[in-house]
Amino acid sequence: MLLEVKDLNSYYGLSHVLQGMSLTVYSGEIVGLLGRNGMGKSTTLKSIMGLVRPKSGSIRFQNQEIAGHESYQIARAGIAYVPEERRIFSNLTVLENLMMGVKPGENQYQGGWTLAKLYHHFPFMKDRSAQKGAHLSGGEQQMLSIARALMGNPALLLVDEPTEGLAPLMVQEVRDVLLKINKEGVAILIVEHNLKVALSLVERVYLMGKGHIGFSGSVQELQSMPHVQEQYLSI
Amino acid sequence: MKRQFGKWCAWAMILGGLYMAPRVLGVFELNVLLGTAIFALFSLSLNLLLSFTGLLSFGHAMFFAAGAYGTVLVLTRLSGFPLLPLIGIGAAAAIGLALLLSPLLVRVSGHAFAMLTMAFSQIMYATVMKLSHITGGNDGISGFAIPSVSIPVVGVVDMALEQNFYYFAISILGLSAWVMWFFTRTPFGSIMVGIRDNPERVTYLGFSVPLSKAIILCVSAGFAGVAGSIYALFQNMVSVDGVLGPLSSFSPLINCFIGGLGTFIGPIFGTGIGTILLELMSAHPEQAQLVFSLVLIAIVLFLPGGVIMLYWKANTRWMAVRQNIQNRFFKRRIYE
Amino acid sequence: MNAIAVMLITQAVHGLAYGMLLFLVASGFTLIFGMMGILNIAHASFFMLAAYVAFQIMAWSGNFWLALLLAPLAIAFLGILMERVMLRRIRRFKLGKALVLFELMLTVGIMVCIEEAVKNIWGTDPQIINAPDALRGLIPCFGMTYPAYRLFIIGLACSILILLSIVLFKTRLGNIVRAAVQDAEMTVALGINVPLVFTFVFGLGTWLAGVAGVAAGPLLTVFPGLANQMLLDSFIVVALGGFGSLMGAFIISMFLGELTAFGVQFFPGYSTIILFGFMAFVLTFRPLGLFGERE
Amino acid sequence: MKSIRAIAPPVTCICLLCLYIISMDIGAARAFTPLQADFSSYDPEKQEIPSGDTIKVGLLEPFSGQSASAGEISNWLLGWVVHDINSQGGIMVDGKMKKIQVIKADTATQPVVAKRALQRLILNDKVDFFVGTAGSHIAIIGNQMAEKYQKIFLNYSAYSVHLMNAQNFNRYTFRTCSTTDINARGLAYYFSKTPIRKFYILCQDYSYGQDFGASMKKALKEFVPTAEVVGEVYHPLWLKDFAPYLSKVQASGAEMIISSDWPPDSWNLMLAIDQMGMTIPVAGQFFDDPRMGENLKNKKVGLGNTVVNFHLCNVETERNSRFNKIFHERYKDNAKVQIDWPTGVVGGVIGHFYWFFDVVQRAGTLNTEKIINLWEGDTYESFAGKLTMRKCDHQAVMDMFVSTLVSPSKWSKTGNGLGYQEQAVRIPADIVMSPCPEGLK
Repeated sequence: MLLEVKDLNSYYGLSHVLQGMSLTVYSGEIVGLLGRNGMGKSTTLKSIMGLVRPKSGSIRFQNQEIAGHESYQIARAGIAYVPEERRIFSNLTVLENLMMGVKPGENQYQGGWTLAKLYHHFPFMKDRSAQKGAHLSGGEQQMLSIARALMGNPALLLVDEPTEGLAPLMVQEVRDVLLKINKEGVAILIVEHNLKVALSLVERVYLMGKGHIGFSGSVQELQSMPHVQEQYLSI
Repeated sequence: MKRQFGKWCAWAMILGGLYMAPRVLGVFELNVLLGTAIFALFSLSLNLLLSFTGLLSFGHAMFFAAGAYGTVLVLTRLSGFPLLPLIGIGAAAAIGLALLLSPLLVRVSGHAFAMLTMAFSQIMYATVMKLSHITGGNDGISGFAIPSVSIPVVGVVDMALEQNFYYFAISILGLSAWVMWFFTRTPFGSIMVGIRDNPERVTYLGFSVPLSKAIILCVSAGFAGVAGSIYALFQNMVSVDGVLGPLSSFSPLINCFIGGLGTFIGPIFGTGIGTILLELMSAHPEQAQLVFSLVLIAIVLFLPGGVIMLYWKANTRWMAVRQNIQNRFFKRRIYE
Repeated sequence: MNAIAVMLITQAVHGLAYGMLLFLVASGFTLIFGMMGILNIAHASFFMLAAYVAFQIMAWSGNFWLALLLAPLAIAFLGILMERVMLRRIRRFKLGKALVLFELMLTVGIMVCIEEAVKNIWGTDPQIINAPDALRGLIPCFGMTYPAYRLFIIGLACSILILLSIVLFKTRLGNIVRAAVQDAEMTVALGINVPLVFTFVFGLGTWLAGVAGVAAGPLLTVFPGLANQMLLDSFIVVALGGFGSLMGAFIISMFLGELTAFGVQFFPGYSTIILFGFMAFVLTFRPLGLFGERE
Repeated sequence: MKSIRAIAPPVTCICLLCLYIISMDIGAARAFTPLQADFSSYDPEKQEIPSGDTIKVGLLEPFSGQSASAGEISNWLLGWVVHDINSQGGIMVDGKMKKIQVIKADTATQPVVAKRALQRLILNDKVDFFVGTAGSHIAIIGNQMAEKYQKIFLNYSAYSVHLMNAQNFNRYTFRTCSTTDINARGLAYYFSKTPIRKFYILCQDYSYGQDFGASMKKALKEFVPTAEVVGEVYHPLWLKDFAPYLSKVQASGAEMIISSDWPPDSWNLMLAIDQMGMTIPVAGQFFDDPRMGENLKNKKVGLGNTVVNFHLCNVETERNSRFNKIFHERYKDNAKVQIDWPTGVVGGVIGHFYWFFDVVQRAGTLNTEKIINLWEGDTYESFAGKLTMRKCDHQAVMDMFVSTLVSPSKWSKTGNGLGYQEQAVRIPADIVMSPCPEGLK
């Protein structure tokens, strides 16, 4: 078991966003977290990352309790975060953006994900390494965001809405990249709005109701239960 | 029912106290009280921007000054001008200034709003200094006579007398404060909070955010103008440092803060506490500022909800209080 | 060279010297604001305090260079202390966007506190710091002679600007700082101890104010009102230059210095109105400042 | 027994005589002699404040804000006089010896704060008189409040000439210091005897500075018709950087800068002149501060600075020598108060305080009207010369003194540094005083 979230409660100001959230991610798998807007999907990722401090509950990562730790400690433990809207450092160059992902005290050639390997996966970055992050297109920024996260050699990648606002061709590309990364042994927990993309990507899904998991199962199970889809996904 | 009764009792006591003040207090204490009341109104008008609309202003003093200068210039130039319209002129001058600046001010928010208001008040400061043949520059204008008021039944009331002026001023101040409070309770009050919390939503609901901001700015400026106008009459002078100096814009901010952000009544407490501190330190003027700053730092660090929180704190636990404040004010953001 | 040209050049260099001094103060101000969102009103007070500490070190040792080395370090230490003890405490209250106002009030309190403490320790009389003998007198340049100390200030500020640019734009530390200026949350999610970086930046910012304070000592007399003068100017620089923009701070500092110098020459008494008019104009149409990138 | 009886009558006589003399001395309204106390124990930092039935004097000065040092200095000057009088037992008023109690009120150099402070002084602390103040815009508040509450206001440090014109005059305010007009006339008269003809006026941009500039131009026209004002510029208060102004001065070819600046501006100005490598001297009231001289490294800077004042330590009178000696003994080694010889303002204002308390002593009462009646037209021998209170506008009539800074000077700290010339030039009152303002008699 790579990540185990149990009975997580998180607040945004006063609103009780996560109400007893539980989920599990095993090594090397891709798990989807789906649900309607405002159910707390992004908050779940942020809570795991420590960006939203959970009020109660436990988060165990590689058999270590990480709930309540500082975000940077969680990141150093081996979880990487690809946020909504990419959040590229727009005034840093592509190369500098990538180097930001290298964890302090580590050499970039230490782990599996080296610069050369990333350039291999994302060839456009090599040519544009000296350009400012702001000058990239949306899809390229998404790639950079993922690549940046990989520079830290994570065991688990949290990906939030990677295809939002991208052209269909680009969506396809992002999907392929995520699959390739997964093949390299990185587990992925993905929040995805586009059901078609999500189902073509993941092995297991969690559907979120208001602040908690409403359904969990494999993609096949979900596809065989239209009423569950109706209940948790349709708008 | 019981709550209501207590509330009415409190009101009666406040009104009775204000009415009795001149009979109990000496002239000096009365002046201190009235001065505090004026600054409380000024702080309340700033609070309308700060706590309700979420606009941080570093130059609110310019409206105060517009009110003061408007009143005094008319009073000294047009002899025989009656008293009540004079205060109207003060308010009108401030609203005029707000109208003039609003096309620029409503475009921005956050730090830019703060900086822009600061820039305008500095421009006003420099202009007032430059036009010293009209405004008296650094010396200011002082020593003018306050016109008497003739009330049909009572007869002519001499406003040069401290007690009479006190009653006149305190009723206008109280009325203004009440109107302001009422304003926050109208549907427009919710628009203000909406602008603070979620301007997109306000637009979505079909209200124009810039227009609403302009209206709020004018209302706030108008009351600041009333405060400034009464202040000039009360002090019997207006001077550029007194109404436009660097402290004039910051002290109401501090008052709002000390009293308790996010509440309507907070600034009144804040102003009161500032006055009490100053009075306590009057024997050691050199150290007054030091003590005041230490109190401010202590409040920031240990009483972040302001003095008004002391009242809440007696009732609820700290966590609950913090959530209460967050609920009331910090729900999402103080200003956009 | 004719007299008018000499005049113009002299005023230009005067403006440059003051602008450079202002840049030293404002760069720290804008770094702290840009990165941590703290409008540190006490920044100019650190500037003044540095001048006083330098005065005290001079009184003990008589060595200006020692003062230039030690006083900024002492100030940076104080700044770090303030950040860790006070600012971090109110961050823990989780006040959302209202935090800005709390920080504002806290720093206002600290500003007044420093000013009063200075008055209690050193009195209200102006104090004089003497420039070292090597920097006294005039140096020939641009076909005229110019005070050596003012040239020293220009040189000092230039070297600090270059040093700062190298640190910020060429090192990993600089990248981290710039990244955190733009998006602290994302940076911390990449495994970087941003609170530590915050402390570093706060220390760096106050150190810059300290350097400026010591450098300003011999140029201006040291008195308790020194901070107020600098505060307003650095406010303008940061607001116009864009919050967190070092380049903006540099350009606006130069502009302000030159405006003051040429204002004295050509339109004495009106440069304030022109300056604030310009500020109002810029902020209306570019609320983030001329070089600002981020809200 | 016998012997006792023999000496009893003369002893009794002597005792009675002594008693008579003592009682006469106490009972008579006498002028006290200044500088009687032992000043070696006087510490400006720790002043004893008497309480109980005292004469309450309000001291209206800035104790916070940018000009706080002005308030500090005034406080220890007044403290000096009060120390002297209190250690002699106080002042006899209304048949009772009363000590003087000073109550400070902070103006922060802001009219509004000053007004509030004054209200507190008068209504709350119930002072008998108040004295002050730095800043003409503050003094005008003092004028108004003095008139409103009928309290005597001694103005010893607001110089703007318009403070006591027909519009602003009131019978409760007395001004013992000079005015911008008097200063300007003194300077101009002095320059008429020197070859200096090109002047540059560099003053602070507020009423006092502007008044001084205007007075100076008028006085130069009157006394030095050949003089040329080559430039005139008004700089903001508490200016940071004088260099651009000085470059302008340098280009104008001026021989003398005329400036009304007071600290810290006056210090900054001298420092900037030093840094710019200029040697143009400055004329004004506050360019004689010894602390400034000690710190100017270029020994040519400050030479020829011309000071005009209503008192200078190099005025040779018996009283002044005595005062200088006591002052020097007390302060030559004081690190905090670095003034080793009394500057013009310091000596002058101490003299004014003595005058004021002397008037109160002679009036023998705290009754405002009686003091006003006595003071109008009163003459007092101060340290440097005679002071007369002109009845028409309550302006003290005084000789002015002008001195140029030279080096070496016996009035410098070390004895061979920068300081006043050997003796000040005395310019008699009938030259420097302008007539009573129009509309006042």
